[in-house]
Amino acid sequence: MSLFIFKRLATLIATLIGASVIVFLVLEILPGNAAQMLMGPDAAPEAVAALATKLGLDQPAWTRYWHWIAGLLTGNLGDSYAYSSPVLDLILERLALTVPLALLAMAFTTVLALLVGVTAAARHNKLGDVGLMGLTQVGIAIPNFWFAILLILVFSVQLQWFSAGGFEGWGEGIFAGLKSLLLPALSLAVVQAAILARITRSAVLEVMREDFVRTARAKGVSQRAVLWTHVLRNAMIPVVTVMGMQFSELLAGTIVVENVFYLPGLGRLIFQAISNRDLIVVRNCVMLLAALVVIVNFVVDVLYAVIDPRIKASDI
Amino acid sequence: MNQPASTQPLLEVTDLVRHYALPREKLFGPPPLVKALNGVSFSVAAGRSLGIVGESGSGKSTIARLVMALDTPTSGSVRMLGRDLHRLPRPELRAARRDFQMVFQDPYGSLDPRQTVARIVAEPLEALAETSRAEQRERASEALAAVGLRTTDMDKYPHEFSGGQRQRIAIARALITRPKLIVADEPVSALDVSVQAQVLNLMQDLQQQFGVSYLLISHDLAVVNHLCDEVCVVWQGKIVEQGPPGELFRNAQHPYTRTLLEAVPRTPTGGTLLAA
Amino acid sequence: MPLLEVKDLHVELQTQRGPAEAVRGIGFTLERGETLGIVGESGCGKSITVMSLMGLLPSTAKVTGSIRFDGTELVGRDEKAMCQIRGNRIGMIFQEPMTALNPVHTIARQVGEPLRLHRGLTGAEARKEVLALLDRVGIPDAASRLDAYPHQFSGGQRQRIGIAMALACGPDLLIADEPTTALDVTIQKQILELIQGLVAERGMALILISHDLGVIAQSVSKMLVMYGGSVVESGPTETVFAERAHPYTQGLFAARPALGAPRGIRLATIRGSVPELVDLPPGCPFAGRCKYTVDACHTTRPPPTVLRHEHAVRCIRLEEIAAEGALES
Amino acid sequence: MSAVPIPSAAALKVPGFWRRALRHRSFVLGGMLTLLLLLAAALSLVWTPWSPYEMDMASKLKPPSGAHWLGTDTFGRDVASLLLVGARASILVGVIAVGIGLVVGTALGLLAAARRGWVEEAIMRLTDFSLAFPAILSAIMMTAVFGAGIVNAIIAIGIYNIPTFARITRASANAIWSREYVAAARACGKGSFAITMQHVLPNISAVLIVQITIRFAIAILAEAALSYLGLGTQPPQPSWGRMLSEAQTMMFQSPLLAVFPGMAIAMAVLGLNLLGDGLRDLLDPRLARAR
Amino acid sequence: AQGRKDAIVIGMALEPPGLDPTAGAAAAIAEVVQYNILETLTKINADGSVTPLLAESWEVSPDLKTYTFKLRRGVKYQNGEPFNAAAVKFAFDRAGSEKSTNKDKRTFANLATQVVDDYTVVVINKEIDPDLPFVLGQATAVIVEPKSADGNATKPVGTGPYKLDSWAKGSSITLSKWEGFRSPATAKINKVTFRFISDTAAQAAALMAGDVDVFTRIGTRAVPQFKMNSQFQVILAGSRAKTILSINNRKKPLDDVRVRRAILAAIDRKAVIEGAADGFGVPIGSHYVPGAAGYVDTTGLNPFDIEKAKKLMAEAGVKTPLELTMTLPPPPYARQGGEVIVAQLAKIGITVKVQNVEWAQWLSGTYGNKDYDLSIVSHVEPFDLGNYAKPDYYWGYQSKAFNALFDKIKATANAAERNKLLGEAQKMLAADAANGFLYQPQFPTIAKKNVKGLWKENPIFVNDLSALSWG
Ligand SMILES: Nc1ncnc2c1ncn2[C@@H]1O[C@H](COP(=O)(O)OP(=O)(O)OP(=O)(O)O)[C@@H](O)[C@H]1O
Ligand SMILES: Nc1ncnc2c1ncn2[C@@H]1O[C@H](COP(=O)(O)OP(=O)(O)OP(=O)(O)O)[C@@H](O)[C@H]1O
Ligand SMILES: [Mg+2]
Ligand SMILES: [Mg+2]
Repeated sequence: MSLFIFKRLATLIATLIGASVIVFLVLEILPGNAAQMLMGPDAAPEAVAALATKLGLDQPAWTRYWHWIAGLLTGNLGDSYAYSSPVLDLILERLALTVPLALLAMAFTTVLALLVGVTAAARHNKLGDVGLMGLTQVGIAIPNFWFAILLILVFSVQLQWFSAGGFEGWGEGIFAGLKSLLLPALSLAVVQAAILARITRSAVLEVMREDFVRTARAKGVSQRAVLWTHVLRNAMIPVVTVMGMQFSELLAGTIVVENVFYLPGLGRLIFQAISNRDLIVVRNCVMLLAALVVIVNFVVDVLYAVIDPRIKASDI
Repeated sequence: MNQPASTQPLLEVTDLVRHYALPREKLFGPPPLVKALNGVSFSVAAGRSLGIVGESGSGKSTIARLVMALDTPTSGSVRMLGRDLHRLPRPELRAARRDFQMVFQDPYGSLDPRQTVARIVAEPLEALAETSRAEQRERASEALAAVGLRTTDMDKYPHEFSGGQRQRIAIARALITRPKLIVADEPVSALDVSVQAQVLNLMQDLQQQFGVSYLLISHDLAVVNHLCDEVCVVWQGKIVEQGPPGELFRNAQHPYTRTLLEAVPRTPTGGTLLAA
Repeated sequence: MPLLEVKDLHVELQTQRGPAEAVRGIGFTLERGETLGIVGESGCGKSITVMSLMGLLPSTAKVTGSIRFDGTELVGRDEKAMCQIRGNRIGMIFQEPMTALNPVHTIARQVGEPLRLHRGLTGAEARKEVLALLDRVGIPDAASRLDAYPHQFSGGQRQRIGIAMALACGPDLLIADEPTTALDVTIQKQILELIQGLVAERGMALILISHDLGVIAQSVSKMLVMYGGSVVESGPTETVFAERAHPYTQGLFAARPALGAPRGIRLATIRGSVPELVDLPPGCPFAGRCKYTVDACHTTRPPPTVLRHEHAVRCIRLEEIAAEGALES
Repeated sequence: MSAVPIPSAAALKVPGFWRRALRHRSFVLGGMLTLLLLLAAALSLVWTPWSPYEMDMASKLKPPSGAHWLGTDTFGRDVASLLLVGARASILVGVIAVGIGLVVGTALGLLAAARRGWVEEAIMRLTDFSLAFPAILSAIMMTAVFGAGIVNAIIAIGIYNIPTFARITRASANAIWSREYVAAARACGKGSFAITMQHVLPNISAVLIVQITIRFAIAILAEAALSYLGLGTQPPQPSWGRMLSEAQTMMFQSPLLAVFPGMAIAMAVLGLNLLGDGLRDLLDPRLARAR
Repeated sequence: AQGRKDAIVIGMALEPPGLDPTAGAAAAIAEVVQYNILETLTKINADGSVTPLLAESWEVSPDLKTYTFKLRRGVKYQNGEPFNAAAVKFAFDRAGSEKSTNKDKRTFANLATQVVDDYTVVVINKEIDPDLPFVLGQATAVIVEPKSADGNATKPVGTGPYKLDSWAKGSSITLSKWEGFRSPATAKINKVTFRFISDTAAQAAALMAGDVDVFTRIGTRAVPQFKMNSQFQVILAGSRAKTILSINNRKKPLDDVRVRRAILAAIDRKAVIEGAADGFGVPIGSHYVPGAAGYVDTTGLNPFDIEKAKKLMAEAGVKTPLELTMTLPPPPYARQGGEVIVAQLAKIGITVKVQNVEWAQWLSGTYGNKDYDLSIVSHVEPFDLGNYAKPDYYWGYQSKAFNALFDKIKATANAAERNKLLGEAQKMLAADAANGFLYQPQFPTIAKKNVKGLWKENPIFVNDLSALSWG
């Protein structure tokens, strides 16, 4: 186990170092800078120059890189150029929305996908299967920003059950927070659920051919119970693999949905920070995403071991 | 090519050891080892066949992989016509492979389902890259004929054949380079008795016809008895007993060999089933 | 009343090439405590026959005829009713111990499952029962291994677990579908002895499928030889072994290499190969592969001829065969 | 090394491929839909009912009618014509973006499976790493550096497809590498490259085909999302994605505007999926006899 | 969403980056803080007039160079510090200092501020600017409190009727009524929340779902559905903004006035307004808008006339198709307007390649490096004719005649005379076709029917919260 953790840690560090260099270099060649963005076209050039000096933009690249890394190592992520407040606070605030949002979306995805996938597999090649798979086909073809507006139209504007967007923070209570994340999570989940349902279906079909399924039925376990207790867990390995990829996709792919529901999430922060050339925020966010992806991979690997006792954590 | 001295054995295996390292459990500890083979030596003279029997996990397949140079030994050597296979440079090893081929256990798994029989059978020739396409096809058709299949079968796919026919295809593939040695790892254990009989007969015929030697691996004593001049009994990575099959089975010395013999179910009647 | 009475059982399967009759008119009876062996070439319908007893055929399969188990008719019963019988009154052991167990559930859970289902035991009660069962089938130190997973056991041990599972509810009938094909001879011996011991001890009836004639000879009192979906020869084991009346039975026996036989002799083979189920001929399924084939063989299915001791053979040319056999010897 | 014949070509030579194909229901249906899409794109090169660039503010947001079969958009352009021309860009995005992912990702995955050890580890960590940059993010960065436009959008989406294909390829290829026929090929003296091309690749093609169809759909949608952020196709070039994102702002007034491009995408995706399913079956010699 | 007559939610498209208008140029900063938290000496009203705010009154010397401000007494900052002449001097000196990051740094660098007594300051301008009282009413001229000035970006401290309550970054800013305000009764609403929603469809949805009460400068696409809705009021506020097709006068063949005129003649402004702003705009013929002092209608100088445009192109000897690039910043008016203009220019044989860019790229590439042919941008500065006199400005217009005229305007103190000169300047720009002058945008504000006190015109972009009330 210790070896396993050591390996993961090494991966994490290597990933972060790689990410830091790439991100820094890519952002270096972006045209425009924060001072110019903050001051706008009508500003006096002297004022722009003064701001650039103040933000430290006039220093050579390697000095800035070094400052950034040194800051990271000491836990100081620096101050956002645009918001002039600590980047760490900004990111933490956004994570408090994005992580629950992604988790909720993932939960919807999983529940929907498993229900649809298993049901379709149970009715393999029958009408129910064909219908459900047709539905997933449509699900894959729906863009999430479009679906999001549709949800708002129905649930917020017509029925007025939910607010059309926004997020008041967790201070208002868990329930209120979850309520405002419900529609966004749903619109994020639909496409992913459609993809995952297809994968679940084929994984379940595959497992259903295994001998132990016949054994279970020979014990008198009903077909439905076999599906949910014996088959599903064995089919989870490919499903979890895809879920891992989807989660990292969701984490940062929320930009569009956050835009439609005007949620203060990480995706929108990155998008805004890039367009404002608030590079210090971008860099740190990307590092965070890279770290999160490694962590999600770790979780997936642990899940493998949880799902399948044959896989020991030590040989992942 | 230089003519091997007549005294030289076709295959000579000396002190073969193979340990597998399992994934490390601790960060700074030695990885746990599986001692699959612990010093195995034997030799096969040209034209003679050797059987290897033993229980599951005793290291039989490991021997086969090492002899085929599909895996490298921890120590020890495999000499084919006097040359140490594991020391040969890659191109020479490739060229040397014409002399030894392999037949696998699973007639369903050892043929690529997406290739035609012609391509499968010609694969060793293709790997040697000395012959033209047309020539390969020609030779493949000859090899198929030798194992009793038709030329019209060449453009079919493996799934269109029964288990016994597939094993024939696998044998045709092994024969196409006219090898001196065929390593067969449990070639009939996945087959039905009646099909098994066909394949065993075929192997026997080919031995008489082309003078190939077999290194036959099986856990079925009767199969080995049927085909081999000599038998090794492997137990926990070592050869515990060796000799001509008739003698060995009549007069087993090692306790494991005796257990093995005792466990064979006997049929109650005489006649053709049991030797007089 | 016999425990199991199968009459004129037909099974039609939907294959990709159309409907195929995999089992065509099988019948036999089995009393409590009796043992029956089934032999035959791969694909001749052995497994399909026993699966139809369990009601485990694919839903597209059409079963006709009659299966009376302890007086009740099983053909046409609904899934729910079959669930009550499966694992409770009929237990089954499968061929591959490596794959027949669910790799992600503990053995306590798997062996205990029929107990919880059919006897309504709680988890703790089931565990106690499971422990006793595992002890009985000879899992060493069973108490400490209840929560182990299948992969932590050897092949032989897994097969023992499979047996424990089939026996959990004390079934009246035990079906073993090639229980030792995947095992070593030494382990095969242990498993067969175990099954025989249990059958004797509990008075269960046993159906044992194998293509190893040695196994059949040692384990069962009567046997069926199947070919192409029908029984070509049946009777008490000794009689069948001694007489080998049907040409297919003869071919099967001759094909087996014998331990200790002199080297160099050729094995007898049956020419041709097993016909595809979809294009089985209307007559004797073995017609064409059999050297005694005459035109009549191709047209009608031979009726069973009963010889001595309930020994029945489906062949119209028994006399010619017997004559030739006499000539040869 | 000997010349490597193209495996799929060999598979296509299965006698009566087309005869079988024409009897395969989902292949025919999928093929028809896909062909329709291609024809629409081709037709738009020579003919559209109206010019897709012709604006007519006086008749903007008209519902479908005899003159404008599918109505007009916010600039008074003919929606049907836009859909026809938009097919070109959407096909381009799908084909190239998936192509990039397929070629590079599959190559990496095959390499990882063939080499194992540290090469595999390095490739897999690299894919982890690139997954940390989701398509939209890399697209934003790319377009910021090189300018917005369809080419950069395609490349960004393509890059994002690489790790996905790499992972799936590696997982399936590893399974193939443990098959006995691969051991047999090695015993014949075949090198890793030949085995990869002749045995591994053809045998994982089914998995790849399924993945291609899913990724194609995702690529078209990713272009839509990028257009929504202003990073996709540039005006006046229409694409389904851009039409959708335009329509999104009009969802309250003219919901129909979003329905047509949405349906076009759904049809294309459906067609491709069916075609993929069919192709998978047809290329598998084991199923060749069955239908 | 109901029963709260003391709170209001205002929607805005963009979130301000920081809340210090002296350190950033984003309009959103002023929209939140100006007149609400931070105050200026003068106040610009909806009709464009300038009235006292922190200054009670002021006097101007005849040479228009010396301004004497009498300050309001009894004013306190929200941190308890007193407001006085020293604070004014500090604020103006700071804005003009070396380290200043004030957008209007140049203006303040020209000012010398002298404290006469606690409540009198004298401001001496090195240049003549009759508009100085207007300028001093803009957000860059807020009178900050010396001790807290550097923290204004996150915790603004001012003299206004509201104070910052909380800022949920990326989502909303909440202001609450400051009880210590000099006349507590002024503000009627206790709590004001600014919500930031950039997606147009989401803006409309938020209004319909009742999440916001007022949406200022809402995306024009969202408006039509509210026009017929009796629960909402739609206010179309004029502005001093000029949306133009910037033409790079340096580039060949755009340096030829005939080509520029041809471009202008090819543009149907009505269609552009329809496409870019859904009809919410007034055509302009020069860089000046109706409502501003000295405006003259110049839309007739370069009317829409395809034939004339083609003739001009031919006269100029331009080979068609002429390939030009058009660099478009992110706002919808630019992207959509660009699409319309591309289609219109195609008719006279100009093939335009569109390049969508971010603001940062636009600033560095188009504005900074002047690397562009055409662009569409809205110039929101109220009075910025002077940019045409800057030789290095991004559109590269150079005219000695105009420079001389503009110098004259700057030196003219008499209003009538000045207006006449302004009229000439407008005509000169129109005749030179210095840029493609398109329209003066009208900014729609949508509010619940019973919201009172919204500005009908937008000379500057502010939300004067103390004027708001629920009717
Ligand atoms: N790659 C490997 N890594 C670790 N252990 C291995 C590996 N290959 C084989 N072993 C182990 O080496 C031992 C010998 O294996 P081998 O396959 O040679 O047995 P075998 O005699 O062929 O058995 P069987 O009759 O079941 O085929 C076994 O204990 C096996 O688990
Ligand atoms: N689900 C199914 N659908 C179609 N055909 C089937 C199905 N299951 C089995 N068959 C066919 O039915 C025939 C009988 O199968 P069965 O499994 O009973 O053979 P078996 O005698 O048990 O053979 P083995 O010794 O190989 O287990 C075979 O030809 C098989 O191909
Ligand atoms: Mg082996
Ligand atoms: Mg069977």
